[in-house]
Amino acid sequence: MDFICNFPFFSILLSLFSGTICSILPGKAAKIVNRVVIITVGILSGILLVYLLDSGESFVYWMGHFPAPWGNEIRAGVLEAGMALFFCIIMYLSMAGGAHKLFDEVEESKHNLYYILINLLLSSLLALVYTNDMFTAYVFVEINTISACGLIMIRQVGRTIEAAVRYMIMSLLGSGLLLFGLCIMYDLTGHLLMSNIKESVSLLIQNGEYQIPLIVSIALMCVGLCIKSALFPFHAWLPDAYGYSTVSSAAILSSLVSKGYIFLLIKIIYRVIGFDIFNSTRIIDVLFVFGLMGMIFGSLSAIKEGDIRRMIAFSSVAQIGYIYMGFGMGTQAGMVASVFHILSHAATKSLLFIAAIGLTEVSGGSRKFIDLTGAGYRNKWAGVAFTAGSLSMVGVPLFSGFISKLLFAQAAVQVEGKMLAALIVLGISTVLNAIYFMKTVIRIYTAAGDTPYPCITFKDMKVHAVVLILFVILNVLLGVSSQPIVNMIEQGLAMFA
Amino acid sequence: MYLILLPILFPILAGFCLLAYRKDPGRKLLTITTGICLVITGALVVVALMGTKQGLTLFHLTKKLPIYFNIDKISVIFSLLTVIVFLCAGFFSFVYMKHEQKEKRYYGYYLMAFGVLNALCFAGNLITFYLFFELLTLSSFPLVLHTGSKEAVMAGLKYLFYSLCGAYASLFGIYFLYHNCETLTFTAGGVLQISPASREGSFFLLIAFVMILGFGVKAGMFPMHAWLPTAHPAAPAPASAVLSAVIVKAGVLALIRVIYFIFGTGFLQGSWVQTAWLTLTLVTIFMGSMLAYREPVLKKRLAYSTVSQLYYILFGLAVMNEEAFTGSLLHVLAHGFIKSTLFLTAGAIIYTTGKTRVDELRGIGKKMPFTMWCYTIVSLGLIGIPPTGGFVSKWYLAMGGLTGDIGIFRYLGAAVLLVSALLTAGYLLPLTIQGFFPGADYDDTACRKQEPARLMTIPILCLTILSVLVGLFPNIITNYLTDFVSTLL
Amino acid sequence: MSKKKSTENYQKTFAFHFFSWLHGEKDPYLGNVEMQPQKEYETDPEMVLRHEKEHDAIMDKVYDTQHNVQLRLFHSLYEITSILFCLFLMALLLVTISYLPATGVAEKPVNNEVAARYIENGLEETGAINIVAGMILDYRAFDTLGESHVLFVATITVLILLRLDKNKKGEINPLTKDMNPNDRIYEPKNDAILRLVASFLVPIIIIFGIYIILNGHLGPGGGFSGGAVIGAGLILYLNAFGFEKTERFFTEKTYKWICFFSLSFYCLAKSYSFFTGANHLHSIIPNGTPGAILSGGLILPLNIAVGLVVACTMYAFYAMFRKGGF
Amino acid sequence: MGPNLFVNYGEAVAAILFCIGFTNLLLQTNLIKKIIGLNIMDSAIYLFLAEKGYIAGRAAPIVTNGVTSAEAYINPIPSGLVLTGIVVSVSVSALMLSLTIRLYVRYHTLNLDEIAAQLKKEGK
Amino acid sequence: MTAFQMILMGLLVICAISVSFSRNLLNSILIYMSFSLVMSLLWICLESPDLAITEAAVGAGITSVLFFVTLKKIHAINIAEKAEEKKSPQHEALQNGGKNE
Repeated sequence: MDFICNFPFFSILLSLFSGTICSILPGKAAKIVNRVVIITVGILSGILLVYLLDSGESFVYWMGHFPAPWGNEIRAGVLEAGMALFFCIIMYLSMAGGAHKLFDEVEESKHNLYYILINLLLSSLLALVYTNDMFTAYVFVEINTISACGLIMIRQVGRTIEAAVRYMIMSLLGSGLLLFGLCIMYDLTGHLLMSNIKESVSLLIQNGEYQIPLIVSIALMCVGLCIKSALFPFHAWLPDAYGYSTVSSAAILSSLVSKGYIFLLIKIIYRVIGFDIFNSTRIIDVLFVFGLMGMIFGSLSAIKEGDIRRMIAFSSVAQIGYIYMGFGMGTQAGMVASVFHILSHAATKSLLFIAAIGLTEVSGGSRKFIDLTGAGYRNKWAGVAFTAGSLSMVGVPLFSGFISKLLFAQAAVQVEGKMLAALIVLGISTVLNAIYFMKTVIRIYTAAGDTPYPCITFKDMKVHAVVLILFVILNVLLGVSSQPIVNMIEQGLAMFA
Repeated sequence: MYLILLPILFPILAGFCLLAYRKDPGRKLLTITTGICLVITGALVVVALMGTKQGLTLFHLTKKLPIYFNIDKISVIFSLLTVIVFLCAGFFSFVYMKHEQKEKRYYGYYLMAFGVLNALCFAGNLITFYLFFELLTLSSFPLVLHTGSKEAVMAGLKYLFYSLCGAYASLFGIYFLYHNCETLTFTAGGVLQISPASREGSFFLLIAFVMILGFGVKAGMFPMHAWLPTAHPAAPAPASAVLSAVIVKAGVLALIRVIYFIFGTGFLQGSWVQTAWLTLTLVTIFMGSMLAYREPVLKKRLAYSTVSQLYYILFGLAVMNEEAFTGSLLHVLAHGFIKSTLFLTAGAIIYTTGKTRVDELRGIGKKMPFTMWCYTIVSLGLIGIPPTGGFVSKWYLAMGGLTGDIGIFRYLGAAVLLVSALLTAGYLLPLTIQGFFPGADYDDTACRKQEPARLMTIPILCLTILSVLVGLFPNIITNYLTDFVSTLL
Repeated sequence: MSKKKSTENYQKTFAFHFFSWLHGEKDPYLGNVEMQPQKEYETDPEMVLRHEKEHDAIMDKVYDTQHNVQLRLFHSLYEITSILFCLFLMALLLVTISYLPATGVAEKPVNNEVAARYIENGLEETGAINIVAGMILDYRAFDTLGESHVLFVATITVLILLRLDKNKKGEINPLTKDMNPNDRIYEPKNDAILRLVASFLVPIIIIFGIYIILNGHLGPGGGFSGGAVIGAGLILYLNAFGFEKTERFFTEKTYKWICFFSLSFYCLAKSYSFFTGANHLHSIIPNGTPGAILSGGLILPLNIAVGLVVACTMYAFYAMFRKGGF
Repeated sequence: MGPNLFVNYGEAVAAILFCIGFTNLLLQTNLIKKIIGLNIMDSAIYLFLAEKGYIAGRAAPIVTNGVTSAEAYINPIPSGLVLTGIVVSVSVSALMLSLTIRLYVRYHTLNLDEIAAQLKKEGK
Repeated sequence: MTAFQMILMGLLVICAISVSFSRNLLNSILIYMSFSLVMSLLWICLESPDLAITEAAVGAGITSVLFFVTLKKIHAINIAEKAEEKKSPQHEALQNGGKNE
């Protein structure tokens, strides 16, 4: 076994261990540790990705001295390594972009705690990405939930605490359902390891045994993860949580945390249940319908919203709807589109959150649209970046959003029964997106007359501006050279099977 | 080979630099820079047109979707029109914009729109076209809301939403075409290999109709024309000139590309889509003229006139035979020159007198005889009196309509064209008549000559001459097009 | 010739202290035992009034169902849907359960080769008599590593929420200033009965906890349960003797370092084991003789580490809840 | 209905408890009760899991007298999973309780609806 | 053993339901505590002594203590009495969790 195969294990352990280390460090040192860890993990994942693309085969890694099904295992393929790399990039950029606003209302002695949470969040995301064992997945889902809750309430104003409570309640409902589904699955198959469960499940399907419990178990797991990733009817906690937490938290939460759960769901679909078996159930139709509803209602709520951060948060609801719609199509193309949308949405949404903070900063800290008038002139970089993000969301070519919409449409065209519904809702949702994002862009570029707020130049916000530029570049990169990425996703999904 | 990119990238970059430049450069420097940029761009377009032999694939968005540029005869005609109108209106605006705020922003977006339009003309496949179609909307809508007044912002928003919705409707079609066609490169005669009689074919007829409606929004098609009459009066005059002479033509170009180069006329000929489209065009022509006739505000009247005149062009396209198509292209040129002249004269009048309503402009011919003469000449052209540009194009259109295989529309079309020509006379000439013959009670002594600055009159003159030239020597253009048109049908 | 000391002098002698302690009159550290009656929780009456007013206004608004039809509809809709959903869920689960393999019998998918191997080879491969301990700390150690970090991250969030920190100027952060730092002032201090019971019980509890931890690989128990027992003992001690006593040996620093070292040890030890396992290297850690206290490879040290973390964490939770610090 | 409902009465009780906890979590407006509901829900799942591992007539999975036959002991896996699960649920309850304290200090109520109304009034 | 198990399970259900309907928060916590104790008895019946010890130490011990501290912190013990005094239907509804508002 090559030494590189150790890299996923190193990434997880490194980020876990750095969390422990941060607990004895002061805030500044913890920050450095955090950055170094994210970069290191990113580099490790990058090397791993190259290695896997080169070898063309996924591998499993024993966590201990015992092979599966006795010991724990993690597994790395192209998609996993790519996701890990991407998560690191987004996380680093989000942290750097929000760094200057990070500790507005946090006591200095608690700064290192924030980095502990970030490190543990990273490790749990990595574990969710790499895991090959259902129960490990559950444990790390819990770490993910709790640290996400910490990220929400670190600001400790009433709103964030209330949001954190709502988030926790919904998340715990989701965890409960997930665990229950898991238990039923364990009862039916006698395994916890993904590959073994899959074998047993296909055997059960062949023999026609335990059909009802099997379906119920799949459904419970799906519903659990849907709740945790804020699919439409379960999205009530989301706007407050994303809207009032510190900006880095909001960016990370919207682009990574919910995506981690969605990625786990993809993994479950492919590695636990089997893609064809999953598609033969009615669950995909339910996911499809809720996805469509999410696309519409999320956008409608965003239009009604008068607060820029909450608007972006509601837009996340719509975008998550897109992803589930892709699942619901039940084809390989739909899945590819969804995975691509995970990437594109993560890149865009964190860009929007970080640009939005730049805009509110020059508007006296207010997030109401009325105060944002002309903010695009006062903070040019944030204005341009927000516009770029909006264009990507709206689906203008050259940006990542266009490609994902194109992929969705392409996937929808191949599915007989769902084609029209998907395309029409896609169209409506795009127009609604255009309405609220363009409204915002126009608002920030409407001349405000004389405002008391000062302009901000590049010098005042070097890091912020550079991060914004990097985000825009990432977005354009996803939009322009999507082919290799789509190929990679296809290859990765093929490795899943 | 990369020559083709120059006229696209140069103005966009120049405009971007202008916008990003922090300090106020001063009016003189600004106008000179912009002027130089405009001239260079014009020259670059000509160079690109002369020097380009083959298409250029820039990069691939996805496997089947390259960003691809190519030049054919349609591109030549549209890009020449763009260059001329943009140069003339640009120079006109150097004076006109004196009384507006934030000139730098205006010129920046103006240059960007110029570059995007060039790209639109050179686009070699549907996705490239769509990309720049969206960008055109985005870069031209700051021009509409330039003044920043409440009406202007509302008009800008209206423009934006109509255009975006239209573009998404067409994107809807692109999704299907992408799936069912081997390529989306513009190919004379179409790329869709489906018979309209099949089950899929009937579905694609629907798609074609949706795309026609979608792109038709930009061209002001009747149910979705509402943005035009609000956007034009709100925008500064040179901006309305380019808007109605060139930017709405992007919609026409889109329809030409979609119908003749993607679906192919064979697919649509005789289908219900053609019938519906013809009905829509005729209704629009008539409605536009009627609305213009009843409209008191000059620029709004001209905007309604644009709606109606554009549908002459679309009527020609919908008929789908050689004469009508040639007539359409001729009318694109003629209307481009004429309508930009009209808007520029309207701008000159507003600039000197500050009056916008037709009934306030009694005796304007005495004050600004030169401007009004140009106005009169091009008005005659728009009405279609020989030997002006409008006459030839309308002749071709009528001939095409009469010989076309379109059933009842054969006669209906000709009749509507005639009636609409009358209405055109009815809404354009009153200004001339009142302007030159204010009536006995008009106090001649009170008025003095108020001709605008040289930089305003010269562009108007140039455009007037060009519009006349189109009428005098249409053969150059028709000869140039003959071979090409026959490959299309 | 003995000189009788004056009463004042006598009170300074060791004998006086000794006898008075013996008679239970005096605490050698804190002085006389005092029983304060438990006071009502006192607050600023104006504030109470204001809160009540606000509360009433809100109640009127929130529960004004006569006038707020939308709200009423929403509430009833929400309740009905939730109840229906739960009933549906229950029915679904019951139906599912009726199709599941029967409980209590050996022939079902769960009892497959995995469970068999854990039982049959567990002793040999892990060296632990308690198969469950062997399983969670050796076969499936990655889960357990994650689990201890769940506890860790929960402590971190509790710290963020409840720790009352002072900034450089010594002021309490305005965000947390509403919190009542110490609610023990209204409680009976130095309660003799409690102290007596505690001084008996605490050592026993803690020794029992240590036993559970150390015996984790030999019998029921392990780091977590033992740690929780020790934590409970510490909490009892705190309740009996107050923060002043516990702060002598247990401050936040102690907690931080104990946690750090235990978790680091856990992390590194398991990393070593994972790494050698995955790369098929030989692990130098011996399994020992099954049944001996020093056996089971890494299980015993890991249990101790977990036990320390859990004990400290439980105590930390309590201390945080009580006064926002140690 | 399948054949095993009454054989699996333990699981059935677990399901009922799960639903009771779930309902509490959804419907109780008082946060403390919500948290209790949450704990009940978790316990129900653990009960379910433990029932899965139970085999009548076999001993707890602690090797006694050196007997290492698979027929002698119950399945140890569910016990291990439940052990992990209990830790998770303690952590979560501690977190929720501390959130409750903070919310109460800030809003002087435990009712989420009221808090929402206060937030609306604050208009932030 | 089965009969005993069944009784224990019945107790569990009763505890769970009465937690939901009890009017006083202190009562519900006490009931929850007994729920945990019953649970830990049940673990012993199910041959899982590890779980029994853990559940007893954690569920009936630590978690309940944390609940009590929370109650003390939020003065809920006093509030419950106050609500008894007031007896206004609205407040009553609030106290028992807004079940019937």
